[in-house]
Amino acid sequence: MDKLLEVKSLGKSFKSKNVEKTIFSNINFHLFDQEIISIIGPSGCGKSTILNIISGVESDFQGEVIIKGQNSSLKNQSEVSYMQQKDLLLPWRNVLENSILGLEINKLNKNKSRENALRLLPEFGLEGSENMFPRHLSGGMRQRVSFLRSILLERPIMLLDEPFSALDSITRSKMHEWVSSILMINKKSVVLVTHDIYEAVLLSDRVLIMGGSPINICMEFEININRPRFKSPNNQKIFSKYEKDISDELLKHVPNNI
Amino acid sequence: MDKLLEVKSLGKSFKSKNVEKTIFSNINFHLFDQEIISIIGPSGCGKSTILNIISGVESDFQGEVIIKGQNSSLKNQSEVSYMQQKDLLLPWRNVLENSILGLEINKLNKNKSRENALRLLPEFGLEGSENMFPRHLSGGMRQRVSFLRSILLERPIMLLDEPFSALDSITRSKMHEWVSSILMINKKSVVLVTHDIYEAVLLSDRVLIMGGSPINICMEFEININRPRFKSPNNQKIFSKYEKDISDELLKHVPNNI
Amino acid sequence: MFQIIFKTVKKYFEYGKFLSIISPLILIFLLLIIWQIGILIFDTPNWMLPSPVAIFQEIIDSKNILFKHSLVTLNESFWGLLLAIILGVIFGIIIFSFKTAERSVYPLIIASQTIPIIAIAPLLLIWVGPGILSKIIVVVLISFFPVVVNLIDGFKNADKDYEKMLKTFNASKIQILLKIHFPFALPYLLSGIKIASVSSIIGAVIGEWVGSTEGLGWLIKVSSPQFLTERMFASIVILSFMAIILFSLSWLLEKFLLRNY
Amino acid sequence: MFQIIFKTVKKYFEYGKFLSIISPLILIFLLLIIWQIGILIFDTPNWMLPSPVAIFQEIIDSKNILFKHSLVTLNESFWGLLLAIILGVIFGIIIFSFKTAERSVYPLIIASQTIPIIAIAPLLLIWVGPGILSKIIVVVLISFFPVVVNLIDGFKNADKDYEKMLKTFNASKIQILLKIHFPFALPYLLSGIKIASVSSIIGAVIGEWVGSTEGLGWLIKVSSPQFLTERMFASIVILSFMAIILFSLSWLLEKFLLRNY
Amino acid sequence: QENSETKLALDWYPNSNHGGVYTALEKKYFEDEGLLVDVYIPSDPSTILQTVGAGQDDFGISYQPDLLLARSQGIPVVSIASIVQIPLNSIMSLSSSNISNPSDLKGKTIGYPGIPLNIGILESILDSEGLTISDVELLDVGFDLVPALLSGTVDAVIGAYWTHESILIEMEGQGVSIMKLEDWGVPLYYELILITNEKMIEDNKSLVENFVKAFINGYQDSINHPDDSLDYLIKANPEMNSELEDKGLDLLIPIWSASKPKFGSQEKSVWDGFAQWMIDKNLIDKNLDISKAYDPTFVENLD
Ligand SMILES: Nc1ncnc2c1ncn2[C@@H]1O[C@H](COP(=O)(O)OP(=O)(O)OP(=O)(O)O)[C@@H](O)[C@H]1O
Ligand SMILES: Nc1ncnc2c1ncn2[C@@H]1O[C@H](COP(=O)(O)OP(=O)(O)OP(=O)(O)O)[C@@H](O)[C@H]1O
Ligand SMILES: [Mg+2]
Ligand SMILES: [Mg+2]
Repeated sequence: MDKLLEVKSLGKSFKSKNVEKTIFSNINFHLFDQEIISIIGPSGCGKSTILNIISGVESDFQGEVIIKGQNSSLKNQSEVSYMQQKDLLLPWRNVLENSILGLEINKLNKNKSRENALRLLPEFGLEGSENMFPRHLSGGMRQRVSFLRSILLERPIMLLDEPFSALDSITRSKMHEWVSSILMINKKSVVLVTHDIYEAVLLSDRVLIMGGSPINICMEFEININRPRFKSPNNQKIFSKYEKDISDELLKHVPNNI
Repeated sequence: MDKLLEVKSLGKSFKSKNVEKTIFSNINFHLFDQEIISIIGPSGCGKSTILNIISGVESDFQGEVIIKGQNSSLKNQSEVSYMQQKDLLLPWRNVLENSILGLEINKLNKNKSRENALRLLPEFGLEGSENMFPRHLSGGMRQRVSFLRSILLERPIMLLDEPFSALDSITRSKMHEWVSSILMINKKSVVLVTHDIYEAVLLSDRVLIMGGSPINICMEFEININRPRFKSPNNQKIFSKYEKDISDELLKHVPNNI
Repeated sequence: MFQIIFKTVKKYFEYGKFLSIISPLILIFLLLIIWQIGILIFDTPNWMLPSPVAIFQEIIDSKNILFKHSLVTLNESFWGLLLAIILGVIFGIIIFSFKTAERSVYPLIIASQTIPIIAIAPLLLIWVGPGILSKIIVVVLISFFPVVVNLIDGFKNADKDYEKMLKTFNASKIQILLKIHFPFALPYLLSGIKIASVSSIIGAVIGEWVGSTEGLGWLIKVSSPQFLTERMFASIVILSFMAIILFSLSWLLEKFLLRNY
Repeated sequence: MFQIIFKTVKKYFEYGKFLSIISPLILIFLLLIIWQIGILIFDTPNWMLPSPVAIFQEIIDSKNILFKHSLVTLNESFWGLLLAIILGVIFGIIIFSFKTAERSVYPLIIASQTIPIIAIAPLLLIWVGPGILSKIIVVVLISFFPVVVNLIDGFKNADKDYEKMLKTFNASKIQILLKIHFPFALPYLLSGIKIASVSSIIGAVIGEWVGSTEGLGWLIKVSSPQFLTERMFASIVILSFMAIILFSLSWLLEKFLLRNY
Repeated sequence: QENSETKLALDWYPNSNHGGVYTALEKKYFEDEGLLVDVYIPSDPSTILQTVGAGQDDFGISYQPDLLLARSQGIPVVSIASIVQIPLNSIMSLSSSNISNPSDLKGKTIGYPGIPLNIGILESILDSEGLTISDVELLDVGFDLVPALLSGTVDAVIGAYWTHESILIEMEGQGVSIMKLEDWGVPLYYELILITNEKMIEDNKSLVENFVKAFINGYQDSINHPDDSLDYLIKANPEMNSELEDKGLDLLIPIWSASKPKFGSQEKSVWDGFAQWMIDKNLIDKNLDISKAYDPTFVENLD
């Protein structure tokens, strides 16, 4: 399989008041074509920072990000769609206008974009909200609009930063189902940051554990469960096993101060 | 036991463009002294709206909110501390200044407030971040600062809107432990909105299920597990039972469109 | 769109706001009465400070003259203001987009604000002649500075996170400007426009000071050496009303453009 | 605090920004050369438009006179600006806090902006005399409007969610104003101050026009009928520098106050 | 001896017309009379009548026509001495335009400083050659008349002093042609006068007397020693162009010396004559009591 995305000895430090604080200095991982990987790690360890670097939001870093064999700093990146942790909805645009923002930027036909978005709204539980403004949405609704926006962009690599953290379990399950089916069909590759171990196991081909001190990717779990995956009495056991293993591993690598 | 807080036939509707959209029209529940209740319900059903009404953030509603036997619209409420779903950190204040904002407003001694806050920082995994500004914090860190801010306010009733949604499982467990111990000691009463059924079972005396159509509180679970509660092989079963019951109940009441 | 404007206006007037509208009128009325009484008590002569009644009388007596000249001034203010906004936006975008422009054009714009127009009025007259152009130039010179400064500060105030998000969408600089910077700067721009709308009036008056034969500025100028103080004040009252009207229009524009903010 | 100011200045100059600083200087220099050449080619007489060289020569020749009058004008501008900011903040707070004030005081403030100062000069002289007070009043009258408008708009721009949060903390109105509205309005206020800092200079010039025997405005006024056009332009150049300096100071203040935004 | 603060408002920037004022200041004539004089320049000349009328300024330098206008509006100002005894105002053009007679103005553009009085004067002048105001084009060019003339924006200007603007034009190397008002049907008037207000004369007669005494002494000195007078003017106002003022003074001295019976005198005929002209032009109220507009006694009573 092709390495669609490769991250090589990535390092990032922030300067504040002359003090240089290193977040991580040697992160390595890769993403194959049509693969879903999850990154799990303690809050504040640098997961969002990694996605920022891959997507180009953060441009000051050490190491290399290679997308389709090319160094991403060459700035011709139109491979990546990034759903950030903050929803970043534009307050003056309603749900529909917000969700097609990416398409608008890429100069797609506006009517077709709207149609596309409207078609997906029910799946996202946003039917009838298309004319609402962000400040009138609940937290979970905002998150879904933001998710919809990056889904609509239709790029081969998707970076998702805690896309379902504000959703209740039912809505979340629905999104899980929808996501796994849609990703299969559309042949997307995904880097998913999540705090929900079950979610990671359910959706990913591999789960990367981030942690330790200095922080790095300290463990990788390959999830060998047939797709489509559902938690059923049949695979209850294997699910639980993965969950427990990941949980234990995490516990090992949590730095003391967090 | 005293009914510390009572919500009677609460109704809320929003007007937008002449159309009146009713979110809920008859919500009733109460909170006893030193009790912890959780509200679980689908995204967008109105959980945050309920907390907004109780805290006084939203003042236009139907029905009654009675705090310590008094109608809360009398506006002498200094019983409630509210951690909102959005973190609402002031960008120009650093972590320490943000966390003591409530104390500052209540004109407490500034040095003592700082000391108090600094003492709690390690428990919140924020040690060494006291001088950082919100824009330099990770999503989970922001949430913890916001939580710290409402904890420091030391009011008898705490309203917590998804306080741990952005935290990884380990950090979350730590917060759970800390919260249950601290709430016990300080005799607080809590209304917790959460999407994490396990969290609800772990922390609450009662779990209220919100849902249905029209939306109301459609079920209440009393959680009879001795405190302090830990997930141990001993109570694994009873935990799972509650979790499953709640999950099933939720599934029943999810409105079709979400 | 007109419907929305209409609704904004309507909304503003309903909600039983009648009282809160007349209470300030009462206050202003009281001030006028105090002024009138003060003049009666101290027996202030007209040429020193005319009484409100005298000014009002003059407005009625000379309504034709005043009306004619008002139209001239309003016309100059309006076109000058429009041009000031357009130029302000253009310069704002240029200065914000190019570091070199910020360091070279911006100081020149600041410098342009210190030119005492009355002093260079004769030169202006020589350069562009006595037509409406010279007045519009003065209006622009005076009004466009607040637009530029506010717009640039508004641009700078835009949330970096949104800008970066648009970059991940492969947005061009112009797209980022249009979809992020501009909407973020809009409230600032509108404050600038409100300031400019008021200064456009005084700009027209100053423009009329030299090389003109009409407009309220000219009327004030010729009334002054004739000691027609009531007429001077009547003109100032009308100028004030014009400024309040232009300000209110800008305010309505603001309400309309920021309705979803 | 001074250390922080120093650092801001230092930061501005380091990062090898040398080139980006001199490139605009080169641009301005080029403009001056074009001007000079234009004057040589068209043989423009001095009284119409003096050449940059002649202006520069005049600055050197009359440096003592210019310096003396500059100090006077700078002094008036500075105190006027300070007062304008203080009054602007006070009025801004009053207008924002009381609906009635918004509907009564605000229109009066707008009206005050339309008074042609040159026209009411005699009244101003009658009321306060030709001392520094009359100049400061003119500076305040001209400079405080942008401060008021921007501050009020800044207040209104504050995020309602934060305001409501503070209410759950039982914050008083004043606390909400200080901890939420004011910080949110600060960027707006500082834009207003930047505009005011520039208009304070022209305010002082106009103030000197009204009645004075010193200051650059007076110098310009007396140079004009004597045909000392170079001196007039030399004064304008110095006024421009003063405006750029006051603007830069406001800008540094902005950088300092908004360092954590 | 305690000096009392006295304010004097100049009509224009300090120029040759004020030679006597600066001489009196330099030679401490005012202080000798127990006066501490504070000189300043207001925004425009018409201001002075109001500030002096209101008592804000004690004395001012103004113009006879303006004073009559002011009195017609009820401003209680009084002329107490003449400073320039004939009109300095004139119609001026470049000699290259060949305008030497009012009839040459037909169809030309005439610049004026926006003061309505100038239109009345122009009317009279045109009338002397059978023209009307509609035969010319008027343009308000503000007080800077010379640039408008030099640049060709206008063909002639009215409102220009033949002791000032003419010199400026000549200094620019251009020839100038002047039509003096009194030559073309405009009655004689005092271009510059010293004014105060009625209340001052009533309440502070001795102060006014002292002021006039020092003031006239200053001008007498100027007449006798023009060069010193120029030096004093420039010394007090280093911003001034001494070449320009020197030439201006040369033109003024003969006017001042010709003032009869002595410098500062005011004649009833001049006041009445010009007032009648203004009444005819509908500029002032026909019932105005001209005798109250001036008080020649202060100068007359000087020894
Ligand atoms: N601009 C900045 N300046 C200084 N430190 C920063 C900056 N941005 C991020 N950090 C620090 O980098 C670390 C990693 O942040 P990041 O947002 O990547 O964490 P995360 O793993 O996504 O956490 P979470 O799960 O809470 O979202 C944090 O400790 C944060 O304080
Ligand atoms: N100002 C408003 N105008 C119109 N509708 C609103 C407004 N505020 C909230 N709503 C609607 O009210 C409903 C309830 O919102 P609320 O934030 O209470 O949901 P929630 O239960 O907290 O959801 P979540 O779990 O996603 O946070 C949502 O459908 C939302 O769209
Ligand atoms: Mg993160
Ligand atoms: Mg919510």
